[in-house]
Amino acid sequence: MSLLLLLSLIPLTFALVTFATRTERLRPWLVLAAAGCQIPVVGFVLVSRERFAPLAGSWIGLDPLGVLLVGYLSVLFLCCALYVPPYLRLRRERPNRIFCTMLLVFFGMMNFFLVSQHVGLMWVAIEAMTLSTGPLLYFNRNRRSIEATWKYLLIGSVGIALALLGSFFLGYSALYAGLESSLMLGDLKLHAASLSKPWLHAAFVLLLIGYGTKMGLAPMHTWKPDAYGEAPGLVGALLAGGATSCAFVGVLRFYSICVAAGDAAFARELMLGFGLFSMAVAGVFMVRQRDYKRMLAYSSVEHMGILVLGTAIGGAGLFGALFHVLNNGFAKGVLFLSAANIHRQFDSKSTDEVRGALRVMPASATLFLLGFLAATGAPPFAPFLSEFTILRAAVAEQRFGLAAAFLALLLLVFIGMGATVLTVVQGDPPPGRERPATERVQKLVPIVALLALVLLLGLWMPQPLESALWSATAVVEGRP
Amino acid sequence: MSVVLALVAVALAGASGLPGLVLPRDDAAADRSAALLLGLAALCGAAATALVAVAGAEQTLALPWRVLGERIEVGLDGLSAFFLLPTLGIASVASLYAVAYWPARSHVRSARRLRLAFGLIAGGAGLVVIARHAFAFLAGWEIMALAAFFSITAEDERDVVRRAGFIYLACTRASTLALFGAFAALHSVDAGFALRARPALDLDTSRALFGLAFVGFALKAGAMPLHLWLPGAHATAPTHVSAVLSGMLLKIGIYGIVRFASLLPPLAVSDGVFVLVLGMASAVLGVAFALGQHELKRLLAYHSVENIGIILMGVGLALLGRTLGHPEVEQLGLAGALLHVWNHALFKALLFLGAGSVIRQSASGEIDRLGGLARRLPLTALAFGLGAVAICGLPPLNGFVSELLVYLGLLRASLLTGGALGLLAVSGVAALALVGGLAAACFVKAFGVVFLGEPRTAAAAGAREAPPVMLVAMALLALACGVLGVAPQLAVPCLEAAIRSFDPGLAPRLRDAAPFGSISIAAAGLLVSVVAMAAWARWRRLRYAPRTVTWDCGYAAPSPRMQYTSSSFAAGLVGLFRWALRPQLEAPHFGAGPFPLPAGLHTELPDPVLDRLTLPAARWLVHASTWFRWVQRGRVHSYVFYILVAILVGFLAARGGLG
Amino acid sequence: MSELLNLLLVIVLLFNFLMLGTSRVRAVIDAAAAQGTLLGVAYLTMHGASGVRALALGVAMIAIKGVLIPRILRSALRSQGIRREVEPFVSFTTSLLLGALATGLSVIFARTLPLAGEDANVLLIPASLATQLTGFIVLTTRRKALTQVVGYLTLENGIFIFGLTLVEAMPFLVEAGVLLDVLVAVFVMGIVVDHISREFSSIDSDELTELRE
Amino acid sequence: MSGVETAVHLAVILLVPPLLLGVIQRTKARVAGRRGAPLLQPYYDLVKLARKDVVLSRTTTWVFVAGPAVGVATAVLASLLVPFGERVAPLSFAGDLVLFAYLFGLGRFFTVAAALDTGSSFEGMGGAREVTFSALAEPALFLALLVLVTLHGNLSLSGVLGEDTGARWVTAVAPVALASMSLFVVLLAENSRIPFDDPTTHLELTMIHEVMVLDHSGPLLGAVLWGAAQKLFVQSALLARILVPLPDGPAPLRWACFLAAVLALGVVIGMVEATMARLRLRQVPMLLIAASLLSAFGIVLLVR
Repeated sequence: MSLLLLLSLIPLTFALVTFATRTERLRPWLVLAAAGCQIPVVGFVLVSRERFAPLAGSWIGLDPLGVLLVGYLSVLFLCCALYVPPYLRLRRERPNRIFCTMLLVFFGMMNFFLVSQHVGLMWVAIEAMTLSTGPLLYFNRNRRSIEATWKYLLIGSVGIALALLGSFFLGYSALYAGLESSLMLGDLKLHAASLSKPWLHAAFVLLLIGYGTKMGLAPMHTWKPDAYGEAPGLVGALLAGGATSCAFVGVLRFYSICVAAGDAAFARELMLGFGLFSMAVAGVFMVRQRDYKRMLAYSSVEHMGILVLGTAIGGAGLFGALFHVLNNGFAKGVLFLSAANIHRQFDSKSTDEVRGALRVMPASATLFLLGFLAATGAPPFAPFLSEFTILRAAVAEQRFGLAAAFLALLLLVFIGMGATVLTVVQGDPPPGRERPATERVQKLVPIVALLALVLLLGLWMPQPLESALWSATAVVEGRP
Repeated sequence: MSVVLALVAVALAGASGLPGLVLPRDDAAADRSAALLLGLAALCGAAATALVAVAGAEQTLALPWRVLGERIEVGLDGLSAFFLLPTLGIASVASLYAVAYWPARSHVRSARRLRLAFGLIAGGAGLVVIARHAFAFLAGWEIMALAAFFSITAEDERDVVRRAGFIYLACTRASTLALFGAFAALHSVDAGFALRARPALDLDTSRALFGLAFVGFALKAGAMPLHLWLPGAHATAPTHVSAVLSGMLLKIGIYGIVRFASLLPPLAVSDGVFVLVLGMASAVLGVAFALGQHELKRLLAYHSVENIGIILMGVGLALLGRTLGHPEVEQLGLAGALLHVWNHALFKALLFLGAGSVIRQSASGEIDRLGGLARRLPLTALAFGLGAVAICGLPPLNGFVSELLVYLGLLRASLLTGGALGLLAVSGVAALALVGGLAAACFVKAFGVVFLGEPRTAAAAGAREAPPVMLVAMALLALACGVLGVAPQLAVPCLEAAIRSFDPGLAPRLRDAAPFGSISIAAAGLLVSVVAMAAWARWRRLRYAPRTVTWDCGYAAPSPRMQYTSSSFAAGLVGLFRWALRPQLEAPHFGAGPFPLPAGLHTELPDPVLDRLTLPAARWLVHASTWFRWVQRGRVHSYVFYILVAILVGFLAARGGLG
Repeated sequence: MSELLNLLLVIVLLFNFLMLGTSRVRAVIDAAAAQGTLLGVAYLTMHGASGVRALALGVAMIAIKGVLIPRILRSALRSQGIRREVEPFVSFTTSLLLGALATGLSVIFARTLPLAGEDANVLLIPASLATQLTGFIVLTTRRKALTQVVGYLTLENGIFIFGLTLVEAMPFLVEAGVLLDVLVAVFVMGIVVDHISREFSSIDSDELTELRE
Repeated sequence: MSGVETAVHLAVILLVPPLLLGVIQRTKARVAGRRGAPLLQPYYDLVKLARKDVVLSRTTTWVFVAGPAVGVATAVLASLLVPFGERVAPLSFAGDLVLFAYLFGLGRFFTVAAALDTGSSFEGMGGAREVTFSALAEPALFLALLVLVTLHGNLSLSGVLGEDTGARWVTAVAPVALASMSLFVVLLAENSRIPFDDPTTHLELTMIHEVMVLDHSGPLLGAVLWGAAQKLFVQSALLARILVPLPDGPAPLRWACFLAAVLALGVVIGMVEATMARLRLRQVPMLLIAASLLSAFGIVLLVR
């Protein structure tokens, strides 16, 4: 069991070491080293996952959701860590102590969140995650980034505060029902049927809004474009692929309590509403979006909408949503990192000044384009499979209106996003920027790796992953 | 065996751009290797098709490939084989053409990308055709569609190209999403993604399924109200890509419609009627819009809309015949549609390649800036002329045969059904006749203004014949047009195999149903008279006949600019269809006073669906969406307020539980 | 016992009004600090007798919410040299009225809630709701970034009041973690506010609208 | 169908058409009170033209020569689909009516292309008019033939022009009459007769067919005239076979009857030409559409 804590202790230890290190050039490699050290541990934990299944009365444990996410997160972080040294080499003018340290703290806290089996502990972890990303967002130290950081912190904290209230409500629902008051996930699910319904409902609303704020569901998404727009691409990738996914796991855990309580219908309707609204908002704001990094943020909003939508549909839809967590994360990684390359080259985020990227930096621009296609669900990339699975679940449930709305919104998003992406990559570069850039292999390798993952998952799904997805689905929906 | 061959062919086609990735950017060997690989692919495809036509039965092959626990299968039956052949054939001929038309040396920027995408169009389309599972189908579909996008936007530094490319991209995504819906619905029926017949499906479900799929496929095929991407994409793509788009990509949409219909039990009568009427509208309006075009490639593009309409008329007949139990109508309609798929692929590709050689050699695709090219590009002119005759459905070339089959289907339907359906079939005949007349008008205009008379610009006057490779590519297509026109019997085994896989209950006997022998006789008669005519001209030594000026009615200083232009030529017919086409006319203003000012006439024919409907609607939507932007105007206060509102709404939604 | 608790909670509510009614930022911070202290005291009155653990936690609460956090905020205030909240989006009078309305609604709404045992008799739930709403009012109507931090703190305080009902459910570590998180949150926000004042030469958060659509 | 009759058929289509022209011209002259040219005048013209030399425009290509030649070839080939004096045409199959129409389309394609080949704006204008009107004439022709197809339930020209034509006149007089009227209008339009076109006009701006062949000279012009006469003859033959059922007698009787009917139709055309004025160009489409509507009405009567 204590081995599970190692998952967050390794990064935290490395964080300490990084903080203590004096050489600027060494720190990025420490981040990479931490990611590398994490892999064997994660591998071991995943192989012997039965040993780490949450026990009654234990605060930490690895439920199937955790199994899925811990593995995914370590891969994502490894890819992002690969990007750290070449990125920071270009940013020598900035001290990187805080950045590298906080990166590792952030990673450690995500892992801690995933293994927590206590509602309060989860809250502590996610709040710590939020706080550790503040300095990451502020890496560029200018007016815009301070503004983004401020908004991120304030809105995130308000949301998290609401999640705390929701957690308390959850506890109160047990208390009110006269049960022994406990905030252990296992206990709550065990006694779910006897929880007080009104408090449970209220708790779920608050938890969904609280964790939804971290996910970036509309209308709590307002921090997202600012934060993703101003953060280094690497941080954007980790936020969009890591933090939001963890928050989604939180939502799923509370949803599974509702399911266990036999009272999932209202939760589903609620998620359905938030899901569709998020997709619609994302679509509306993506149309004529000039800032391609903000566009990525709205794309993230859209995908969060898809996640809760899939959950709301249930069954295969939930399976698709869980699969989509992985696909979205990897595809977002491709997008954010390649966008970072483009941003660095053109020194602008606006399509007014960034055009013809294919001419200037063919590799990064191609990856950006492919990432766009992957993220919008073009077969044979994996997001297609997950979105399609969600769609067919909706159709199988006879929710034709929902399916139609889903498809229409996907089209809207595709058109909106496509216009911006194509403006960036196609055409002639603006005057003065025609000279082809030298693209460093180190900055392309992680992106290619992520893209390869997205493609691979679309063409062939490993058996262990499939069974992990199904068992996670079964656990959330309370089926054996 | 045949399915393995097909798979090899598809793989070869898809990989045809790969050698170019390792060769230097400006190496001509890359182009040649792509053409070679695609040629090999076409040969493999032809062999596979021949095997299927002889052996008949469907062959399937389970690939060692599982997606989400589903085993992916490919297969080759008559229908697949029928579409596989033109898919690879047209692509290989076009890639041969591209060796000279789009050489790596002079297109360093785009050649590599274009070559790769071009091969992927063919590979993706081939995968669609042989796929027996939804995932493989959709994967092939999207690879094809996206590769086509990258091919269309090869010259992405031009604004018009980017614009057309984006419209195409939006449309193709819409069609893909519709297919998502269709396949999801298919799955909900019996939890299977395999593309196999579902004979027990009830009518309502079948119709819904067919409707969804039809929207997706018709969007790709470019049937009339859904053709909005087609003219722009065809006009701005590199010409060998236009040839493939028109010759093959659109046909994959038709394949989808036919394949989907074959999986479902017979649909309602109204579905067949709908497809038939849509085909009629598409055919008539397509050719009417083609008449008013000034640009050669755009004109050809609208003719694709027309020909897709003719194909859809055949498909509609086949659906009607199957529902009503008239096997003769069914097989005639389907055979007409399918044969027209081949024929249109051949002559439209031929026309595009001809247009490409005109554009390459005279630097313009504006019809009214050309002229007199028959003396400068005699072989291109001959090829284009043959293509023009073929597309008008005139004997002795191939277009006539397939149109005749559709005519026969319509006539049989009118005799067999009577009543409203009979009248519909009759109006189908009239529509087809009108289309024939208009198409002839349009192509005599295009051919005449571009190739005949005097050159209207210096560039046209200085044009020279296209390089031999391009001529060989055109000659191959022209030859195929001629062979299919004179000996349509050659296609019968393939057609019958395809019809059998469409409706296993039907034993097609095309040789009885259609007068192929008489067509051959008539075509041979025409050919004999052509030869006799040439012999006579030689005997009369017409080549050395005394030459003089064209009769000028006494006006002594005629100039090439005084020739009848394409706009003037079409003005009468465009005027007749004014109610539908709504041309924008800038009438000449001569000014008041005794001496007229310099004046010009300018006509424009905006597309009704794209320019009058879709784009304004899109603009309105963009405007509306920018209105929502005030929501996100930077005030963190309001952002917190939104969260508060979300809580309230959430509680209200959950009130049932709270109260 | 519950009378004492009720008294404390009433004072908490009064501080809410103070926070809404004053224009002096310092006073707002002080009110939040006093609230935090009162919460610690309330915690002790409810559970202080139950053991060393609870005692320690109560003391920590007073230390963090009543001393440490206000100190951070005050130092931020000093470094910025501002004193007053000027021209909030909603005037002070109106905020007061809104606060009164929120408090009233909270009391009424709490009546309708299904509450366990003694919780129905004490002001715990209405006070919690009212304090949270006060936090929201501050968050959405005040211009200064620092005031908004206080708003967040108030929201947090309101939630803490609710948490008082559930002490048994919260393990010590978790409770401590929550406290620590709040402390760090305010600390980080204080730093950010500091940077804002440097970058923007004022901490009016409505100047922070460069990032927008 | 015997070999002899096919030979006769070929002989008729090659030799008789100019006579039809002569008949029409003679009729016109007589109605106008003139004596008119000899009946055989068209033959004299053709012989004279065949003996002349060809002069070509410098602009032209092989297309220019192909125009008249294809015109003759298609007309002859089309005639093989129509039963003249025989019971079944030399070439007959289901759907041959489509070939019939499309052969004329092919001829027209090359005639117009030859006109454009000269680069003359007048000839371009003539070509434009030709294709405009024929695009409308095509549906009218098809609809008229469809009336017969529906009536007989047969898809070949020989089938619908068989012996029972007379009987059909009795059973379905209205549809057949409508179709015949429609066909007559098409015949006049396709062959550039008054009221659509005036073959004798001398002003380029008002011509349709004639203006397209301004540059053809010598044998080429002869071929144009010959082909045009053949086209007129074939279409007249079609109409004649509908209007005048063939007697059930020996072959010579049938052929004589047929030729008499066609020449009589020539007289009718001549009368129309003599008595009517030319339509204004913009009224032409109206008349053609009206012809289509007549046939469509006939079909509606039949199908109901």
